[in-house]
Amino acid sequence: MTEEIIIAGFGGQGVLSMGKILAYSGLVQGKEVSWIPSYGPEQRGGTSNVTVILSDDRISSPVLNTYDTAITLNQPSLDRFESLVKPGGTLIFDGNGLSRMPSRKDINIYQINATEYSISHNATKTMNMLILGGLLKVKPIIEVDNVLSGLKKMLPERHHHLLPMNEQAIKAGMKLIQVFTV
Amino acid sequence: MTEEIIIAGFGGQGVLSMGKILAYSGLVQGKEVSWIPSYGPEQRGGTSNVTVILSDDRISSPVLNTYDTAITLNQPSLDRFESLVKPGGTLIFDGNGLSRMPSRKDINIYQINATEYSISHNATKTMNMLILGGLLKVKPIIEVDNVLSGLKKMLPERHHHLLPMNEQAIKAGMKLIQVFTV
Amino acid sequence: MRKGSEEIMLMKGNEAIAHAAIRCGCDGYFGYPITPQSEVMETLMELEPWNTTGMVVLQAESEVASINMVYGAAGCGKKVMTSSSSPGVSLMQEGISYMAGAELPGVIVNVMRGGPGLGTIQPSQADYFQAVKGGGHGDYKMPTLAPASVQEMADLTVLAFDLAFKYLTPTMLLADGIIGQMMEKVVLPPYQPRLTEDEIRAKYPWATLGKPHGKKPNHITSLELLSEDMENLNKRLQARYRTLEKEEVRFEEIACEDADYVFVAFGISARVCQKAVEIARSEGIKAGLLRPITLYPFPVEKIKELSNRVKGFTVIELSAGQMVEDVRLAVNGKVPVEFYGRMGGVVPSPNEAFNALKEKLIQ
Amino acid sequence: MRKGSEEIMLMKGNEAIAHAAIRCGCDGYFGYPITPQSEVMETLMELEPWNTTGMVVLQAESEVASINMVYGAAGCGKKVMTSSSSPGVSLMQEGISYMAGAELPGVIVNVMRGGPGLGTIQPSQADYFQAVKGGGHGDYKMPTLAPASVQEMADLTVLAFDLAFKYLTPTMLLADGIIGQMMEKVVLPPYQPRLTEDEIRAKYPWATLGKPHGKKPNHITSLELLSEDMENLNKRLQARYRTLEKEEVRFEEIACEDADYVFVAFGISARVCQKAVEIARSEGIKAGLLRPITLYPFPVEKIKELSNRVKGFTVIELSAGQMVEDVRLAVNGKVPVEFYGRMGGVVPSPNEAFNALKEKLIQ
Amino acid sequence: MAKLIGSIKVDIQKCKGCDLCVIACPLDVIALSKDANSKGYNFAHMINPDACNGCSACAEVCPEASITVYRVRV
Amino acid sequence: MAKLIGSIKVDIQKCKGCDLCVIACPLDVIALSKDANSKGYNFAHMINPDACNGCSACAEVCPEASITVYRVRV
Amino acid sequence: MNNMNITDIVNPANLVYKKNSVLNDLPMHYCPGCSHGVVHKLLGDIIEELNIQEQTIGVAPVGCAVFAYKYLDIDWQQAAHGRAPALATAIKRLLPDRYVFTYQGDGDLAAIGTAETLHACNRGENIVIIYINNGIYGMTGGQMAPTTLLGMKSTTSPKGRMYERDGNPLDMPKLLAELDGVCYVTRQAVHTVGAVKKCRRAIKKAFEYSALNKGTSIVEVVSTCNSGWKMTPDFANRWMVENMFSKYPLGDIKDTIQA
Amino acid sequence: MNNMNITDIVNPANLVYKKNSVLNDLPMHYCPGCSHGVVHKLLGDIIEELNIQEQTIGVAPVGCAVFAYKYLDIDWQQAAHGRAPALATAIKRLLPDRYVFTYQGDGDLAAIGTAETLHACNRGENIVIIYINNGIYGMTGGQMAPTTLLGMKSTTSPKGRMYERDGNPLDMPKLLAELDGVCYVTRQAVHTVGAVKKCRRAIKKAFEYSALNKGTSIVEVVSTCNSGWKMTPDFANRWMVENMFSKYPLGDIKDTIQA
Ligand SMILES: Cc1ncc(C[n+]2csc(CCOP(=O)(O)OP(=O)(O)O)c2C)c(N)n1
Ligand SMILES: Cc1ncc(C[n+]2csc(CCOP(=O)(O)OP(=O)(O)O)c2C)c(N)n1
Ligand code: SF4
Ligand code: SF4
Ligand code: SF4
Ligand code: SF4
Ligand code: SF4
Ligand code: SF4
Ligand SMILES: [Mg+2]
Ligand SMILES: [Mg+2]
Repeated sequence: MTEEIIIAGFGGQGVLSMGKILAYSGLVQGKEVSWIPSYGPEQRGGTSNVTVILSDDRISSPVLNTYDTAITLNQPSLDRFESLVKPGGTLIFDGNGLSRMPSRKDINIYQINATEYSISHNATKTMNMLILGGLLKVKPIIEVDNVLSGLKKMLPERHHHLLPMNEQAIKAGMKLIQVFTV
Repeated sequence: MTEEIIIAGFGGQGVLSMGKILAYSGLVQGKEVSWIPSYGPEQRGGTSNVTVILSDDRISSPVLNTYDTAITLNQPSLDRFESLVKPGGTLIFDGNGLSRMPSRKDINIYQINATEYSISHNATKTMNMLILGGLLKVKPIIEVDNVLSGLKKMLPERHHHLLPMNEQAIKAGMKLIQVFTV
Repeated sequence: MRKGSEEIMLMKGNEAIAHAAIRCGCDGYFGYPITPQSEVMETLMELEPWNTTGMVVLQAESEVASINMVYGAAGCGKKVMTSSSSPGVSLMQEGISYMAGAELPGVIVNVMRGGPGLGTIQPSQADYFQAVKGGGHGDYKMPTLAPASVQEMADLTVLAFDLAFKYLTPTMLLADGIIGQMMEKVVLPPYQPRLTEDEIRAKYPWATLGKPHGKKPNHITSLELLSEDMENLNKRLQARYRTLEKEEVRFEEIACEDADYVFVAFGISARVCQKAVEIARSEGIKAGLLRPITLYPFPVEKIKELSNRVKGFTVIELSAGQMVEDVRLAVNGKVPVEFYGRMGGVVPSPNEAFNALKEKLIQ
Repeated sequence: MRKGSEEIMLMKGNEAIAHAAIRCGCDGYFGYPITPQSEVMETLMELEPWNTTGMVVLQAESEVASINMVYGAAGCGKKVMTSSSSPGVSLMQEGISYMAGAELPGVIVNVMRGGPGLGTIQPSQADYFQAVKGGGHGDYKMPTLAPASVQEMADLTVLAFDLAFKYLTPTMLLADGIIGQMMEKVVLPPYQPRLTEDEIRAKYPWATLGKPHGKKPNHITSLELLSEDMENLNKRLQARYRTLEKEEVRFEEIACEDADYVFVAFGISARVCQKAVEIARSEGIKAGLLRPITLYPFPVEKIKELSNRVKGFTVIELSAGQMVEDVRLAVNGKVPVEFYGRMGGVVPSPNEAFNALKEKLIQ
Repeated sequence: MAKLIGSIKVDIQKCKGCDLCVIACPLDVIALSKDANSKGYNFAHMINPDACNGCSACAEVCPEASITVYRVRV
Repeated sequence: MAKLIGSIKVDIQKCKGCDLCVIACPLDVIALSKDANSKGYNFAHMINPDACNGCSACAEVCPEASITVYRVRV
Repeated sequence: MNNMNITDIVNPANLVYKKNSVLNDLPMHYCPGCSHGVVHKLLGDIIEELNIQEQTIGVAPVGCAVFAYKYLDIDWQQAAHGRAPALATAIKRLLPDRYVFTYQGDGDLAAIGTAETLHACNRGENIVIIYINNGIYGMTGGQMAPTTLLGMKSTTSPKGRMYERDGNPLDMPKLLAELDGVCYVTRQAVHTVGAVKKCRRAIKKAFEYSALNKGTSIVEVVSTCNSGWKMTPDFANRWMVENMFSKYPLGDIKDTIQA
Repeated sequence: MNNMNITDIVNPANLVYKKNSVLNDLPMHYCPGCSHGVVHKLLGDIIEELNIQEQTIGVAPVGCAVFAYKYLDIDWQQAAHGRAPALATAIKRLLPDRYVFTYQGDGDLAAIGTAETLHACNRGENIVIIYINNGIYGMTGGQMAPTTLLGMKSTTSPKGRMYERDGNPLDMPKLLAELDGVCYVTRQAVHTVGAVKKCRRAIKKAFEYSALNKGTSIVEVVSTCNSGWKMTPDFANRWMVENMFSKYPLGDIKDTIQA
C-alpha cells in the first residue's frame, strides 16, 4: 500500500511539522517514508506545503504530480491542490476564511474547522494534531499509538509532557471532521 | 623567403628589444613578421629569449622547434639553442664569459664579442645594435636603412637623436663579427 | 560498510551529510550559508562535534574563504569538507582548480539550485558540466558522486572522502535541492576515529604538519615555473584520472536486463525515472534505468555495452541537457539518444519522463 | 569592416585588444593584473581614452570585483569589458553566470595560461570546457571567439561586442599566452563613436539609466521566485542559443577541399597545424585544417559535412583534450577522431602535430 | 485652546498585524483585529478612534506603509 | 685599547651585485667587482679589507644572505 | 468628544501622512514587523522629496532585500551576494550625474562583500551605501552574521556566538569611516518615531552628499530580524535597544562635509 | 695595520654573522636588492632562534614571494592570490600548537585578499601575518597596488596614481589594528642595519605572541621594489624613506600584550 499526501497552508500553520509527525509515525509503523517540503522565501509570509509518502515498498519517485490525499488549510492551497487529488482520492480542508468551497464530485471531501476550534479552545498549538486526527479518522493509514511514538521520537525529551495533550487533540480531530457534500 | 631567428641571453641584455628592432625593420621592409618573447618571472634574473620570424609569405606557425639563426649572449643560451639551429643554419654568439664554446660542424658559426667591445667603448646601451650589425653582415635579410626606419618607428620621438649612434653601432658590429671555426 | 548500531533514523539529506561526516572521522568543515543546503552546517553546529570527535566547524566569511580553508586543512592531511549551492560553488572554482593542481583531497558538496545567476532555490542539475568538465581553469577532473536518496547522502559522503584520499583530489558530492531537503529513512555509517597526527604522517607523508627533524620539508603547491615541469604534473594527474576511470565507476541498473529502451538519469531525476519505468512496464514497454552514481568517472563502458543491445536511450535531467553529451559520447552514434529536461528549478513528473521516452524515442 | 586609415602596425595581441576596444566605442574597462594579459589594461592606461572617447578605465581590487563592475555597467546598456587569465577567470564564474541570467552583454577576455591551480604563465587552451560548457552554475552558453593572430585579437574584440549586444549575453574572447604576447602586423578597426545616452535608451530599452517619467522602471536581475518563471527565463535563453548556433558559426578552412585527413585546432594550435598541413602535403598526405573561430557556437554542421568525405580527424590542443569532445559529438562515430595535446604551458611543434596525424590516424 | 483631532486609515490587505503601530500610538488608539485579512494576518484597526490626534507615530513606524493619517485643528 | 678587526666572506655565486652592502658599510670596505659571476652579476668584494671591523652591517642588509662576517678583538 | 465624524476628517485636505509615491503598491514579502519595510519607505520618501526618481539607480543585494527592486519605483540592478558596491562603482563611473545607491544587509556587506565594500569606499566612489545591520542572515533562515553579538543565538551558533570560535562582532562602518574616501558615516535605527525621523534625515543627507562628489556616504540602520531572532517585532525592538545599541551606538560617526 | 691576516680572522671561532640554517642555499629568484630576501632571512633567523623549525608552517602568497617555500626549510603551503589568511586559519584551527604564518604582498593582502585578511583578523586567528608593502605589484610587472602612493607611477598609472580615479593609498594594518581580534600590529622596514634589527625583534615578538592565543599579529615591512619602481636598490631605499614613510610611518601601531 502506498499513500501519497500533500499538506498545504500558510507558513505559520504548522504544515511542515504535521508532515513530519506523519513521516515519523510511518517510520514507527515500519513503513518506507519520504517527506519533501516546499522550501525557501515563499515560506516567508506566503504559503508552504509538504509532500509525504507512506509506503510498504521502496519509494521510487518522491516527486508527485497527483495525490491520494490533499489537506488544505487556506484558500490558495485549496485552489492549487483540489485539482491534483487523484479521482477517488481524498480532500480534507479547513473551512476558516474560505470564500470559495471545494467543488469536485469525483473525490471524497471532508471539512475540518480546526482553526476555529483551536482558537475557541485556546489550543492553537495543537491545531495540526486536530487535523491529523481528522485524517486518521477518514484514512486510518497509521495507528494512533504509532503517531504518538512518532511524536515522541521527534520531540526533544523536555517536551514529552505535552504528549497527552496531543493525544487528546487527535481524538478531538477525529470527532471534528465532517463529510462535505458539494 | 623565411628567416626564423631566436635571440637569447640574460634578462638585462636587451634581447627582447633587439628582437623588436628586427621585427620593426621587417615591417618597414614589407615583410610578414612575428615576434614571440619568453615571458614571465624567469625573466627576473634568469634568461630571456625571443623568436622573430621574417617572411615574404603569411607566417603559419610562429612557434618553432628549430631555427635558421640563433643568437646567444650567454652560456645557458648557447647550451640550449646551439642544438636547435637547422643544419646549414647560422649561430652567432657573444664570447663573453663562456666556459664552453660551440662545437657543431654542420652549421655556420660566428663570434661577436659585443659585450667586451661595448664595455670597453663605454657603449653598453647600443650593445644590441652591435649584434644586429653582425647579424646583418652575415645574413643581409634586412637593409640597414630599413633597420633605422624600424628603430625610428619603435622609439618615441624624444629618443630620435640617438639614431646616429645606433647606426654607428650597426656598422661597428658588421666589422666586429668573426667567423668561428670549431 | 554498515556496522555498529543499525538504528533507522529519519532525516533530511543535508542532515545526513553532517552526521555521516562526523561519523567517518571528518576533521573539519568550513562553509557559508546558502539555501538549499544550510542545514549541513546548522546540523554540525547543533551536534557540536568538537566536544566529541574534536572536529572543527567554522563558518567562513564567504565561499571563496571556505574552499581555501579546505585547501589549507587538506594540505595538513586532514579530512575536511565544505558545502554550498550553485552560486557559491561557482565562487569556489579557482580554489577547486588549486586543490586539483596541488593534489589535495577534500570534499565539496553542491546541493544544486536553479540557475543561471541568482536563479531560484528550487532543485536543479544544471551544474553537471561545471562539476565533471571543469568549472575551474586547467585540465583537471574531479570524482563526482550523485546521491539519489538520503541514505546515499550519508553513504556517498563517506565514499567521497575515501576517493579524495585515494586519488588525492577534490571530490564532489553533487546533489540537488530535493535530495538535500527531503527526509527519508537512513542508517548512518559507523563511527571511524579521526586519524591521529602520527597516522597522518604515516599515510600522507606529503602533509604539512611541521617538518620533522632531518627530513625534507613538505610543500603544498600547484606552481611550476617551467612548462615542462607543469606538464609532468599534468601527466601525473591524467594518469590518476585514467585509473579512476578504470576502477571507480559506480552505477545502478534497474530493469535493464531485458530492456529495449533505457533511461539514463541521476539524483532526483533517477527517482522520477524509476517510477517512469514502472509506468512503461505497466504499458508493456520494456524500459530500464541506468543511474550513474559516479558522474565522473562516467559509466562509459556500461553504456557502450547497453548500446549494443537496446534500441535507444532517453536522458532525463533537471537542465537543458548536460549529461546527455556524455551519454552520446559513449554511445558514439550506435543508437538514438534522446533528451528531456526541465529547467530553472522545475522537476519533471514520472509521467513526463515516460512521455518523453514514448514520444521522442518509440514513435 | 575596415575603413579609414589602413595603417599597418606592429603590436602585441594584448595591445591590439586595447586599441580595438577604444576604437569600437567601448565605454569601460574593469580589470585586475595577471600575466600573460596585463598589457591590455596597461595599454589602456597608457592610451588614456578618457581624454579622447571618454572611455572609463578602472583597476579593480580583484577579478570578482571586475566582473561585477562589468555587470553593473552592462546593466546601463554600456559597452564594457574585462580581461584576465585562467585563475582570474575562474573567480569570475559566478559573475558570468549572473550576467547570462540577467541577459547582460559584456566581453570577457581570457588569455589562457597553464593550469590547474597557479600553474605556469605559459600558454594553454585548457579553459575550453570552462568557456563553452559552463564554468559557472546553471544552463547558459557564452559565445566564445578564438583568435589565432594579432589581427584577430583586434577584429574579434569588435565582433565579441557585436555578438554580446545582439544576443544580450556575456561573450568570451578565448586566447592563449602566445597570441597575447606575440607581436604581429595588425590593421586596427576604424573608430566608432560611443553610443550616446539617447541612443542607448533607444537601442536597449532595458538599460538602467534612470527611469524616465511615466515609464515603468527597469530591473536588471537573474532572480525568479517561482521555478516556472525561472524556467521561462531559461527557455528564452535556450531559444537565443539555438539562433546563435544557426547564425553565428564562424571557422576557417585551409586545404580542406580535397583533404583525406583534417586537423581541427583553434588559436595558436591552429597556427601550428597550418604548418603541419604544409609538412603533410610536402610528404604527399592530403591534410587540411578546420579552424573554429567560434568555439561556441561550434561548427557542428561543417564537421558533420566533412565527416562524410574525410578519413578521419586529428584534434590538436594545448590541453589534455577538451574541444575533441565537441568534434566527437559532431562526428558521431562516422570516422575516427584522434587527439594529440600538450599540457601545462608546453606548445607542440608543427612536427609533433604532423606526427600525431601520421601515427594515430594514418598508420 | 485649539485641539487636534485625527484619524487613520489602515490598508488592511497590506497590513501584516505586526503590532508596531499599536505600540507606537501614544494614545492607545489602535489594536489588532480578531479578524484576519486574506493573507491570514490580524490587521490593525482603531479601537479608540476618538482619541486619535493625528500625530502619525503609527504611520511612521509601519513597515508596510499601510497607514494614512488625517488631522484637523478644531 | 682593544681594537676590533673583522673580515667578510662573500658567496660570490649568490651575490647579485645589488650594492646594498657597499652602501651599508660604514668603513667603505666593499665595492662591486668588475668581474661578473656565472649569472652575469658584478659581485661584491672587499677592496679595503684592513678597514673592516666586523660590524656586520653589510651582512644584515644583504638580501641574499651571501655575506659571512668574522671578527676578533685584538 | 469632538463634533466631527471620521468621514469628515478622512479627507484629502486633512492629510498629514501618506505613503510616498515612489514606494509601489505591491505587498512586500518581508515578515511582519521587519525593519526592511520601514527603510524602503524612507528611501521612497527621500527620492520623492529630492525629486530624483528619474536620476536614481538602486543596487539590490542578495539578502531579504533581494526584491527591493519590486518595491521602489526606480531603475534597479540586482547584484550578486556582496558585490553591490562593485556594480554601483561602475554605474556611477559611467553615469556620474546619477544618484547611485546600494542597499545591503550585514551578511552581504560585512561578510562576503567585505573587499568590494572596503575598496569602493577607499576609492571614494560617490555613492550611497544603505547598510541594514540586523545581526543575522535573515534570508537564509537565521545564520550567524559577522555582526551577530557575542552570546546571540543563531542557527549556526545555536548556543550563542563564542568569541573563541567566531571572533567579536564586526563594526564595518566604524572601520570604513577611517578611509579618506568616505565622507559621511552614520548609524541610525527605525524602532521609534523619533528614530525613523532621524534616519530619514540621515538618508537625505547621504543622497545630497553623494551629489557633491566628495566620496562615499554610508547609512547603517541597526535593525531587527524578528524571524531570525525568534521574537515578536515589538520584543525584537526592545531587545535591539538593550543589546545591539551598546555595540552599535547610534549617531554620526563621520561627516567631513558638515565638519 | 693589524698583525692578523685574513685567513686568521676567517675562522669559525671568530664568526659573528652567518646565514641562519633555516634559509636554504638555493639562490633566490628575487631581483638584486629586493627587500623580500632580507625578510626571508629574518624569518629564518627567528625560526632558528626560537627553535620552532619543526612546528612552523608557512603560507606563501601569489606575488614575488610565491616561491618563498623554496627558501626557508620548513613546511609550506602556497595559497591562491589573496587567500593565505584563509589557509592559515584552517591550518591553525586544526593544528593549534603549531606556529602558522602567512607571507603576503600588498596586492595579495590589501587588494584581492581584503576579505580573507580582515576576517581572519576579526576572528582573532592566532597566526602571524608578514605583510610586505612595496607599494606595487612586483610579480606581474609593476602595476598599481592599493598601497601605491598618490602620484607614484606604475604600469597601470603611467602618469602617477590619481586620487579621483584610484583613491588614496590604503593602510590596511592601521585598519586591522581596530579589530579586537588583533593583538599586535607593527610597521617596520629593512633598509638600514638598525631597521633590520628592529624588524627582526618585531617578527620575533609576533611569533611569540602567536603562541599565547591572544589573537593575530601583523608585521608590515615597508619595502622597495626596485624593478617595479625602476630605480637602483639604493635609490629605491632612499626614495622609500623620503616618500613612503610619511604615509606609512614606522613603529608599533598596537600591542595589547605589552600594553
Ligand atoms: C554566493 C552566495 N552565497 C550565499 C548565498 C546565500 N545567501 C543569500 S542571502 C544571504 C545572507 C543574507 O544576510 P544579510 O546580508 O544580512 O541580509 P538579511 O537577509 O539579513 O537582510 C546568504 C548567505 C547566495 N545567494 N550567494
Ligand atoms: C586570481 C589571480 N589574480 C591575479 C594574479 C596575478 N598576480 C600574481 S602576483 C600579483 C600581485 C603581486 O603583488 P603583491 O601582492 O604586492 O606582491 P609583490 O610581487 O609586490 O611582492 C598578481 C596580481 C593571480 N596569480 N591570480
Ligand atoms: S504597523 Fe502597519 S503592518 Fe504593522 S500592524 Fe500596524 S498597520 Fe499593520
Ligand atoms: S495618528 Fe497618532 S494618535 Fe492617531 S492612531 Fe496614529 S499614533 Fe495613534
Ligand atoms: S663587517 Fe662592517 S666594516 Fe666589515 S665590511 Fe661589513 S659593514 Fe664593512
Ligand atoms: S648586499 Fe649581498 S647581494 Fe648585494 S651586493 Fe652585497 S653581497 Fe651582493
Ligand atoms: S527574515 Fe528577518 S530580515 Fe528577513 S524579512 Fe523576515 S524579519 Fe526581515
Ligand atoms: S619585482 Fe620587485 S618585489 Fe619582485 S623580486 Fe623584483 S624587486 Fe622584488
Ligand atoms: Mg542581515
Ligand atoms: Mg607588492
